[in-house]
Amino acid sequence: MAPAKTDVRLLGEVFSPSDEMAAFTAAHPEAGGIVTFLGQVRCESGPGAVEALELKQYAAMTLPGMEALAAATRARWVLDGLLIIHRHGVMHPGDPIVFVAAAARHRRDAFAAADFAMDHLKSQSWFWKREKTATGWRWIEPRPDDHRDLLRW
Amino acid sequence: MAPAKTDVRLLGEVFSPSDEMAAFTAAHPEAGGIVTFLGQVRCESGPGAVEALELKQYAAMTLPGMEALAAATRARWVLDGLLIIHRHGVMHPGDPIVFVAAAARHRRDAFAAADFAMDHLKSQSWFWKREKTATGWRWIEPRPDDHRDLLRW
Amino acid sequence: MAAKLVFLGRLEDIAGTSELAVVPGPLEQVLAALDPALAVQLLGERVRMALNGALLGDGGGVVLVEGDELAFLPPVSGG
Amino acid sequence: MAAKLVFLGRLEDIAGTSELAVVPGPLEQVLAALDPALAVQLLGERVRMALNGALLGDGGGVVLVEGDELAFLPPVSGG
Repeated sequence: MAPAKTDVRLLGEVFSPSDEMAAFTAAHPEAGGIVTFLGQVRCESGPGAVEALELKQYAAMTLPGMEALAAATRARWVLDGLLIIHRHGVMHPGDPIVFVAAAARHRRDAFAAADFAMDHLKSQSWFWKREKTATGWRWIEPRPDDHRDLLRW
Repeated sequence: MAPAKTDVRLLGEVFSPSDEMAAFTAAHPEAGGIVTFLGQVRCESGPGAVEALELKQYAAMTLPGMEALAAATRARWVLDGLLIIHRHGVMHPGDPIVFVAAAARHRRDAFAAADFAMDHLKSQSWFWKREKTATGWRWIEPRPDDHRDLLRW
Repeated sequence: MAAKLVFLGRLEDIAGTSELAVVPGPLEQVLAALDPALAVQLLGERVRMALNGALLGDGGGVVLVEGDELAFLPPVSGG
Repeated sequence: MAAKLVFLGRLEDIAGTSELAVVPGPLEQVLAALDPALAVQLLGERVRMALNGALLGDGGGVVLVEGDELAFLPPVSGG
Protein backbone atom coordinates (compact mmCIF):
# COMPACT_ATOMS: atom_id res chain seq x y z
CA MET A 1 0.00 0.00 0.00
CA ALA A 2 1.32 3.42 -0.91
CA PRO A 3 1.58 5.86 2.00
CA ALA A 4 -1.60 7.76 2.67
CA LYS A 5 -1.83 10.86 0.54
CA THR A 6 -2.26 13.93 2.68
CA ASP A 7 -3.29 17.30 1.31
CA VAL A 8 -3.61 20.25 3.70
CA ARG A 9 -4.43 23.72 2.43
CA LEU A 10 -5.11 27.10 4.02
CA LEU A 11 -6.85 29.22 1.39
CA GLY A 12 -7.54 32.93 1.17
CA GLU A 13 -10.01 32.58 -1.68
CA VAL A 14 -13.34 30.82 -2.17
CA PHE A 15 -13.12 27.20 -3.36
CA SER A 16 -15.52 24.55 -4.66
CA PRO A 17 -16.07 21.63 -2.26
CA SER A 18 -17.73 19.52 -4.95
CA ASP A 19 -14.79 20.03 -7.33
CA GLU A 20 -12.46 19.08 -4.50
CA MET A 21 -14.55 16.01 -3.79
CA ALA A 22 -14.44 14.96 -7.44
CA ALA A 23 -10.65 15.32 -7.54
CA PHE A 24 -10.19 13.53 -4.21
CA THR A 25 -12.41 10.65 -5.29
CA ALA A 26 -10.58 10.33 -8.61
CA ALA A 27 -7.29 10.18 -6.69
CA HIS A 28 -8.47 7.30 -4.48
CA PRO A 29 -9.89 4.52 -6.65
CA GLU A 30 -8.61 1.98 -4.12
CA ALA A 31 -10.78 3.34 -1.29
CA GLY A 32 -14.10 1.70 -0.59
CA GLY A 33 -15.46 4.62 1.38
CA ILE A 34 -15.03 8.38 1.36
CA VAL A 35 -16.47 10.62 4.06
CA THR A 36 -16.55 14.36 3.62
CA PHE A 37 -17.50 17.22 5.89
CA LEU A 38 -18.32 20.66 4.57
CA GLY A 39 -18.77 23.58 6.91
CA GLN A 40 -20.22 26.68 5.30
CA VAL A 41 -21.34 30.14 6.34
CA ARG A 42 -25.01 29.74 7.14
CA CYS A 43 -27.52 31.81 5.24
CA GLU A 44 -29.65 33.36 7.96
CA SER A 45 -32.39 35.92 8.01
CA GLY A 46 -33.66 38.33 10.62
CA PRO A 47 -32.05 41.16 12.55
CA GLY A 48 -29.27 39.04 14.07
CA ALA A 49 -28.26 37.47 10.77
CA VAL A 50 -24.57 37.15 10.04
CA GLU A 51 -23.69 39.16 6.94
CA ALA A 52 -20.02 38.27 6.86
CA LEU A 53 -17.50 36.28 8.83
CA GLU A 54 -13.77 36.76 9.05
CA LEU A 55 -11.23 34.20 10.12
CA LYS A 56 -7.80 35.51 10.98
CA GLN A 57 -4.89 33.12 10.83
CA TYR A 58 -1.33 33.38 12.10
CA ALA A 59 1.12 32.28 9.46
CA ALA A 60 3.66 30.94 11.92
CA MET A 61 1.17 28.55 13.53
CA THR A 62 -2.10 27.99 11.69
CA LEU A 63 -1.03 25.91 8.70
CA PRO A 64 1.66 24.06 10.71
CA GLY A 65 -1.03 23.20 13.25
CA MET A 66 -3.34 21.89 10.52
CA GLU A 67 -0.51 19.76 9.17
CA ALA A 68 0.17 18.33 12.62
CA LEU A 69 -3.53 17.51 12.98
CA ALA A 70 -3.51 15.74 9.62
CA ALA A 71 -0.51 13.67 10.69
CA ALA A 72 -2.21 12.77 13.98
CA THR A 73 -5.36 11.75 12.11
CA ARG A 74 -3.38 9.59 9.69
CA ALA A 75 -1.56 7.94 12.57
CA ARG A 76 -4.77 7.07 14.36
CA TRP A 77 -6.79 5.47 11.55
CA VAL A 78 -6.00 3.41 8.50
CA LEU A 79 -6.59 5.83 5.65
CA ASP A 80 -5.95 5.82 1.95
CA GLY A 81 -6.01 9.60 1.85
CA LEU A 82 -6.88 12.72 3.80
CA LEU A 83 -7.74 16.21 2.60
CA ILE A 84 -8.13 19.25 4.85
CA ILE A 85 -8.95 22.65 3.36
CA HIS A 86 -9.66 25.68 5.54
CA ARG A 87 -10.46 29.22 4.54
CA HIS A 88 -9.16 32.35 6.13
CA GLY A 89 -10.14 35.94 5.38
CA VAL A 90 -13.61 37.37 4.87
CA MET A 91 -16.45 35.00 3.91
CA HIS A 92 -20.11 35.53 3.12
CA PRO A 93 -23.24 33.41 3.58
CA GLY A 94 -23.02 30.28 1.45
CA ASP A 95 -19.23 30.33 1.26
CA PRO A 96 -17.41 27.16 2.29
CA ILE A 97 -15.27 27.53 5.42
CA VAL A 98 -13.81 24.08 5.87
CA PHE A 99 -13.79 20.86 3.88
CA VAL A 100 -12.42 17.56 5.14
CA ALA A 101 -12.35 14.34 3.14
CA ALA A 102 -11.14 10.96 4.38
CA ALA A 103 -10.76 7.91 2.17
CA ALA A 104 -10.42 4.47 3.66
CA ARG A 105 -10.87 0.83 2.90
CA HIS A 106 -13.26 0.58 5.84
CA ARG A 107 -16.18 2.92 6.32
CA ARG A 108 -15.72 3.24 10.07
CA ASP A 109 -12.17 4.58 9.69
CA ALA A 110 -13.29 7.21 7.20
CA PHE A 111 -16.14 8.43 9.44
CA ALA A 112 -14.02 8.54 12.58
CA ALA A 113 -11.10 10.29 10.90
CA ALA A 114 -13.29 13.05 9.44
CA ASP A 115 -15.13 13.49 12.73
CA PHE A 116 -11.89 13.61 14.74
CA ALA A 117 -10.27 16.07 12.34
CA MET A 118 -13.31 18.36 12.50
CA ASP A 119 -13.54 18.35 16.30
CA HIS A 120 -9.91 19.37 16.53
CA LEU A 121 -10.06 21.88 13.69
CA LYS A 122 -13.00 23.61 15.33
CA SER A 123 -11.58 23.76 18.82
CA GLN A 124 -7.82 23.71 18.57
CA SER A 125 -6.85 25.35 15.31
CA TRP A 126 -5.31 28.78 15.37
CA PHE A 127 -8.16 30.82 13.94
CA TRP A 128 -9.79 33.90 15.40
CA LYS A 129 -13.28 34.61 14.19
CA ARG A 130 -15.36 37.73 14.00
CA GLU A 131 -18.84 38.11 12.61
CA LYS A 132 -20.57 41.04 11.04
CA THR A 133 -24.26 41.61 11.74
CA ALA A 134 -26.43 44.69 11.34
CA THR A 135 -24.78 46.08 14.48
CA GLY A 136 -21.24 45.69 13.20
CA TRP A 137 -18.29 43.36 13.69
CA ARG A 138 -17.97 41.27 16.84
CA TRP A 139 -15.25 38.83 17.96
CA ILE A 140 -16.51 35.31 18.71
CA GLU A 141 -15.51 33.56 21.91
CA PRO A 142 -15.01 29.80 22.07
CA ARG A 143 -18.11 27.70 22.67
CA PRO A 144 -18.27 25.21 25.58
CA ASP A 145 -19.30 22.60 22.99
CA ASP A 146 -15.87 22.80 21.41
CA HIS A 147 -14.24 21.62 24.59
CA ARG A 148 -16.82 18.86 25.07
CA ASP A 149 -16.20 17.67 21.52
CA LEU A 150 -12.54 17.11 22.29
CA LEU A 151 -13.31 14.97 25.31
CA ARG A 152 -14.87 12.41 22.97
CA TRP A 153 -11.46 11.25 21.72
CA MET B 1 -38.02 25.96 9.85
CA ALA B 2 -39.23 24.17 6.74
CA PRO B 3 -39.54 20.39 7.06
CA ALA B 4 -36.37 18.50 6.29
CA LYS B 5 -36.03 17.81 2.60
CA THR B 6 -35.64 14.11 1.95
CA ASP B 7 -34.49 12.67 -1.35
CA VAL B 8 -34.22 8.89 -1.74
CA ARG B 9 -33.29 7.31 -5.06
CA LEU B 10 -32.63 3.80 -6.31
CA LEU B 11 -30.73 4.12 -9.59
CA GLY B 12 -29.97 1.65 -12.33
CA GLU B 13 -27.37 3.87 -14.00
CA VAL B 14 -24.07 5.41 -12.95
CA PHE B 15 -24.29 8.80 -11.26
CA SER B 16 -21.89 11.56 -10.20
CA PRO B 17 -21.50 11.92 -6.42
CA SER B 18 -19.77 15.28 -6.75
CA ASP B 19 -22.60 16.65 -8.91
CA GLU B 20 -25.06 15.36 -6.32
CA MET B 21 -23.05 17.00 -3.58
CA ALA B 22 -23.03 20.32 -5.42
CA ALA B 23 -26.81 20.20 -5.88
CA PHE B 24 -27.44 19.13 -2.29
CA THR B 25 -25.22 21.89 -0.93
CA ALA B 26 -26.93 24.49 -3.11
CA ALA B 27 -30.29 23.29 -1.79
CA HIS B 28 -29.23 23.74 1.85
CA PRO B 29 -27.78 27.22 2.33
CA GLU B 30 -29.21 27.25 5.86
CA ALA B 31 -27.14 24.26 6.99
CA GLY B 32 -23.88 24.88 8.79
CA GLY B 33 -22.57 21.38 8.16
CA ILE B 34 -22.93 18.75 5.47
CA VAL B 35 -21.55 15.24 5.84
CA THR B 36 -21.39 12.89 2.89
CA PHE B 37 -20.48 9.26 2.51
CA LEU B 38 -19.55 7.73 -0.81
CA GLY B 39 -19.15 4.00 -1.21
CA GLN B 40 -17.58 2.92 -4.47
CA VAL B 41 -16.46 -0.27 -6.14
CA ARG B 42 -12.82 -0.60 -5.14
CA CYS B 43 -10.21 -0.77 -7.85
CA GLU B 44 -8.16 -3.82 -6.93
CA SER B 45 -5.39 -5.72 -8.61
CA GLY B 46 -4.16 -9.29 -8.42
CA PRO B 47 -5.81 -12.63 -9.10
CA GLY B 48 -8.68 -12.15 -6.63
CA ALA B 49 -9.59 -8.67 -7.91
CA VAL B 50 -13.26 -7.88 -8.35
CA GLU B 51 -13.96 -7.11 -12.00
CA ALA B 52 -17.65 -6.37 -11.58
CA LEU B 53 -20.27 -6.29 -8.89
CA GLU B 54 -24.00 -6.74 -9.22
CA LEU B 55 -26.62 -5.63 -6.75
CA LYS B 56 -30.06 -7.12 -7.20
CA GLN B 57 -32.98 -5.27 -5.75
CA TYR B 58 -36.58 -6.29 -5.17
CA ALA B 59 -38.95 -3.61 -6.38
CA ALA B 60 -41.62 -4.36 -3.78
CA MET B 61 -39.25 -3.85 -0.87
CA THR B 62 -35.90 -2.21 -1.63
CA LEU B 63 -36.90 1.38 -2.32
CA PRO B 64 -39.69 1.32 0.30
CA GLY B 65 -37.12 0.08 2.82
CA MET B 66 -34.72 2.91 1.91
CA GLU B 67 -37.53 5.42 2.35
CA ALA B 68 -38.37 4.00 5.77
CA LEU B 69 -34.71 4.26 6.75
CA ALA B 70 -34.63 7.89 5.63
CA ALA B 71 -37.71 8.63 7.74
CA ALA B 72 -36.15 6.92 10.77
CA THR B 73 -32.95 8.91 10.30
CA ARG B 74 -34.86 12.17 10.04
CA ALA B 75 -36.82 11.33 13.17
CA ARG B 76 -33.70 10.65 15.17
CA TRP B 77 -31.60 13.73 14.40
CA VAL B 78 -32.32 17.36 13.67
CA LEU B 79 -31.56 17.65 9.97
CA ASP B 80 -32.05 20.29 7.33
CA GLY B 81 -31.93 17.69 4.60
CA LEU B 82 -31.09 14.09 3.80
CA LEU B 83 -30.12 12.46 0.51
CA ILE B 84 -29.76 8.72 -0.03
CA ILE B 85 -28.83 7.35 -3.46
CA HIS B 86 -28.17 3.65 -4.04
CA ARG B 87 -27.24 1.84 -7.21
CA HIS B 88 -28.58 -1.49 -8.36
CA GLY B 89 -27.49 -3.51 -11.36
CA VAL B 90 -23.98 -4.21 -12.60
CA MET B 91 -21.16 -1.91 -11.51
CA HIS B 92 -17.46 -1.78 -12.28
CA PRO B 93 -14.38 -0.66 -10.33
CA GLY B 94 -14.56 3.06 -9.63
CA ASP B 95 -18.35 3.23 -9.96
CA PRO B 96 -20.25 4.78 -7.06
CA ILE B 97 -22.51 2.33 -5.19
CA VAL B 98 -24.06 4.48 -2.50
CA PHE B 99 -24.06 8.16 -1.63
CA VAL B 100 -25.52 9.62 1.55
CA ALA B 101 -25.57 13.32 2.40
CA ALA B 102 -26.89 14.85 5.63
CA ALA B 103 -27.23 18.58 6.19
CA ALA B 104 -27.69 19.96 9.68
CA ARG B 105 -27.26 23.06 11.73
CA HIS B 106 -24.99 21.13 14.08
CA ARG B 107 -22.05 19.09 12.86
CA ARG B 108 -22.66 16.23 15.28
CA ASP B 109 -26.16 15.59 13.93
CA ALA B 110 -24.92 15.46 10.35
CA PHE B 111 -22.14 12.99 11.19
CA ALA B 112 -24.38 10.73 13.24
CA ALA B 113 -27.19 10.72 10.70
CA ALA B 114 -24.92 9.76 7.80
CA ASP B 115 -23.19 7.10 9.89
CA PHE B 116 -26.51 5.64 11.09
CA ALA B 117 -27.98 5.61 7.60
CA MET B 118 -24.92 3.84 6.21
CA ASP B 119 -24.83 1.16 8.91
CA HIS B 120 -28.45 0.34 8.20
CA LEU B 121 -28.16 0.57 4.43
CA LYS B 122 -25.25 -1.87 4.48
CA SER B 123 -26.80 -4.41 6.78
CA GLN B 124 -30.55 -4.13 6.48
CA SER B 125 -31.36 -2.97 2.98
CA TRP B 126 -32.83 -5.42 0.53
CA PHE B 127 -29.89 -5.88 -1.79
CA TRP B 128 -28.28 -9.11 -2.88
CA LYS B 129 -24.72 -8.84 -4.09
CA ARG B 130 -22.58 -10.94 -6.34
CA GLU B 131 -19.04 -10.28 -7.46
CA LYS B 132 -17.20 -11.28 -10.57
CA THR B 133 -13.55 -12.25 -10.31
CA ALA B 134 -11.30 -14.18 -12.68
CA THR B 135 -13.06 -17.34 -11.52
CA GLY B 136 -16.56 -16.11 -12.29
CA TRP B 137 -19.56 -14.74 -10.42
CA ARG B 138 -20.04 -15.50 -6.72
CA TRP B 139 -22.84 -14.51 -4.33
CA ILE B 140 -21.69 -12.58 -1.25
CA GLU B 141 -22.83 -13.58 2.21
CA PRO B 142 -23.41 -11.01 4.95
CA ARG B 143 -20.36 -10.02 6.99
CA PRO B 144 -20.37 -10.33 10.80
CA ASP B 145 -19.28 -6.66 10.86
CA ASP B 146 -22.63 -5.63 9.46
CA HIS B 147 -24.40 -7.01 12.49
CA ARG B 148 -21.90 -5.44 14.87
CA ASP B 149 -22.39 -2.08 13.18
CA LEU B 150 -26.10 -2.18 13.96
CA LEU B 151 -25.48 -2.82 17.64
CA ARG B 152 -23.88 0.63 17.87
CA TRP B 153 -27.23 2.38 17.67
CA MET C 1 -54.63 -15.29 -13.42
CA ALA C 2 -51.94 -16.88 -11.35
CA ALA C 3 -49.88 -16.15 -8.28
CA LYS C 4 -46.19 -15.37 -8.58
CA LEU C 5 -43.09 -16.59 -6.79
CA VAL C 6 -40.03 -14.30 -6.78
CA PHE C 7 -36.54 -15.63 -6.16
CA LEU C 8 -33.87 -13.23 -4.94
CA GLY C 9 -30.10 -13.53 -4.77
CA ARG C 10 -28.64 -17.01 -5.13
CA LEU C 11 -32.15 -18.47 -5.15
CA GLU C 12 -32.59 -17.02 -8.63
CA ASP C 13 -29.61 -19.05 -9.82
CA ILE C 14 -30.98 -22.21 -8.20
CA ALA C 15 -34.44 -21.67 -9.65
CA GLY C 16 -33.03 -20.75 -13.03
CA THR C 17 -35.45 -17.81 -13.15
CA SER C 18 -36.26 -14.71 -11.14
CA GLU C 19 -40.02 -15.24 -11.22
CA LEU C 20 -42.36 -18.16 -11.60
CA ALA C 21 -46.10 -18.15 -12.18
CA VAL C 22 -47.82 -20.78 -10.03
CA VAL C 23 -51.33 -22.05 -9.44
CA PRO C 24 -52.75 -20.30 -6.35
CA GLY C 25 -53.37 -22.32 -3.22
CA PRO C 26 -51.82 -23.24 0.12
CA LEU C 27 -48.04 -22.70 0.25
CA GLU C 28 -47.33 -26.38 0.95
CA GLN C 29 -49.19 -27.31 -2.21
CA VAL C 30 -47.38 -24.66 -4.28
CA LEU C 31 -44.00 -25.85 -3.06
CA ALA C 32 -44.86 -29.51 -3.63
CA ALA C 33 -45.28 -28.76 -7.32
CA LEU C 34 -41.73 -27.40 -7.61
CA ASP C 35 -38.45 -29.21 -8.19
CA PRO C 36 -37.77 -30.72 -4.73
CA ALA C 37 -34.16 -29.46 -4.80
CA LEU C 38 -35.46 -25.91 -5.18
CA ALA C 39 -38.19 -26.36 -2.56
CA VAL C 40 -35.58 -27.44 0.00
CA GLN C 41 -33.59 -24.30 -0.63
CA LEU C 42 -36.67 -22.07 -0.40
CA LEU C 43 -37.45 -23.51 3.02
CA GLY C 44 -33.90 -22.96 4.33
CA GLU C 45 -33.96 -21.43 7.80
CA ARG C 46 -32.11 -18.27 6.69
CA VAL C 47 -34.57 -17.62 3.86
CA ARG C 48 -37.32 -15.17 4.73
CA MET C 49 -40.58 -14.66 2.87
CA ALA C 50 -42.49 -11.55 1.91
CA LEU C 51 -46.06 -11.58 0.69
CA ASN C 52 -46.83 -8.63 -1.57
CA GLY C 53 -43.90 -6.73 -0.15
CA ALA C 54 -44.59 -7.43 3.54
CA LEU C 55 -42.30 -9.72 5.52
CA LEU C 56 -43.92 -12.87 6.94
CA GLY C 57 -43.09 -14.15 10.42
CA ASP C 58 -43.16 -17.67 9.04
CA GLY C 59 -44.86 -19.44 6.16
CA GLY C 60 -47.36 -21.32 8.30
CA GLY C 61 -50.89 -21.00 7.00
CA VAL C 62 -50.05 -18.94 3.91
CA VAL C 63 -52.55 -19.44 1.10
CA LEU C 64 -51.74 -17.72 -2.17
CA VAL C 65 -54.63 -16.16 -4.05
CA GLU C 66 -54.67 -14.83 -7.58
CA GLY C 67 -52.36 -11.86 -8.03
CA ASP C 68 -50.33 -12.59 -4.91
CA GLU C 69 -46.56 -12.18 -5.09
CA LEU C 70 -44.53 -14.30 -2.69
CA ALA C 71 -40.83 -13.48 -2.52
CA PHE C 72 -38.07 -15.68 -1.10
CA LEU C 73 -35.31 -13.57 0.44
CA PRO C 74 -31.90 -14.99 1.32
CA PRO C 75 -29.80 -12.97 3.80
CA VAL C 76 -28.95 -9.57 2.36
CA SER C 77 -25.32 -8.99 1.63
CA GLY C 78 -25.02 -5.24 2.07
CA GLY C 79 -24.72 -2.46 -0.45
CA MET D 1 16.92 45.24 13.41
CA ALA D 2 14.08 44.95 15.91
CA ALA D 3 11.90 42.29 17.47
CA LYS D 4 8.24 42.04 16.54
CA LEU D 5 5.04 41.68 18.54
CA VAL D 6 2.04 40.11 16.80
CA PHE D 7 -1.52 40.67 18.03
CA LEU D 8 -4.20 38.15 17.08
CA GLY D 9 -7.98 38.31 17.25
CA ARG D 10 -9.46 41.05 19.40
CA LEU D 11 -5.97 42.03 20.57
CA GLU D 12 -5.37 43.46 17.11
CA ASP D 13 -8.33 45.79 17.59
CA ILE D 14 -7.10 46.84 21.01
CA ALA D 15 -3.57 47.44 19.77
CA GLY D 16 -4.82 49.18 16.64
CA THR D 17 -2.34 47.18 14.59
CA SER D 18 -1.55 43.54 13.86
CA GLU D 19 2.19 43.91 14.33
CA LEU D 20 4.50 46.20 16.23
CA ALA D 21 8.26 46.54 15.97
CA VAL D 22 9.85 46.84 19.41
CA VAL D 23 13.30 47.26 20.87
CA PRO D 24 14.62 43.80 21.87
CA GLY D 25 15.07 43.02 25.54
CA PRO D 26 13.35 41.35 28.49
CA LEU D 27 9.61 40.93 28.02
CA GLU D 28 8.81 43.05 31.09
CA GLN D 29 10.79 45.91 29.61
CA VAL D 30 9.11 45.53 26.19
CA LEU D 31 5.64 45.57 27.77
CA ALA D 32 6.48 48.52 29.99
CA ALA D 33 7.06 50.60 26.87
CA LEU D 34 3.54 49.91 25.55
CA ASP D 35 0.26 51.66 26.29
CA PRO D 36 -0.59 50.32 29.77
CA ALA D 37 -4.19 49.51 28.66
CA LEU D 38 -2.78 47.26 25.94
CA ALA D 39 -0.18 45.68 28.21
CA VAL D 40 -2.90 44.70 30.70
CA GLN D 41 -4.83 42.93 27.94
CA LEU D 42 -1.73 41.15 26.66
CA LEU D 43 -1.11 39.74 30.13
CA GLY D 44 -4.69 38.47 30.52
CA GLU D 45 -4.78 34.94 31.88
CA ARG D 46 -6.51 33.55 28.77
CA VAL D 47 -3.92 35.02 26.42
CA ARG D 48 -1.17 32.64 25.42
CA MET D 49 2.16 33.55 23.88
CA ALA D 50 4.17 31.98 21.09
CA LEU D 51 7.80 32.81 20.39
CA ASN D 52 8.72 32.29 16.74
CA GLY D 53 5.74 29.98 16.26
CA ALA D 54 6.28 27.86 19.39
CA LEU D 55 3.87 28.13 22.33
CA LEU D 56 5.37 29.31 25.60
CA GLY D 57 4.38 27.79 28.93
CA ASP D 58 4.45 31.25 30.46
CA GLY D 59 6.23 34.50 29.74
CA GLY D 60 8.63 34.29 32.66
CA GLY D 61 12.20 34.91 31.68
CA VAL D 62 11.52 35.66 28.02
CA VAL D 63 14.11 37.94 26.50
CA LEU D 64 13.49 39.05 22.95
CA VAL D 65 16.48 39.22 20.66
CA GLU D 66 16.69 40.77 17.23
CA GLY D 67 14.47 39.03 14.70
CA ASP D 68 12.26 37.37 17.33
CA GLU D 69 8.52 37.31 16.76
CA LEU D 70 6.36 37.14 19.87
CA ALA D 71 2.65 36.49 19.25
CA PHE D 72 -0.18 37.11 21.69
CA LEU D 73 -2.97 34.56 21.18
CA PRO D 74 -6.45 35.01 22.66
CA PRO D 75 -8.61 31.86 22.89
CA VAL D 76 -9.32 30.48 19.44
CA SER D 77 -12.93 30.65 18.36
CA GLY D 78 -13.21 27.72 16.01
CA GLY D 79 -13.31 27.49 12.26
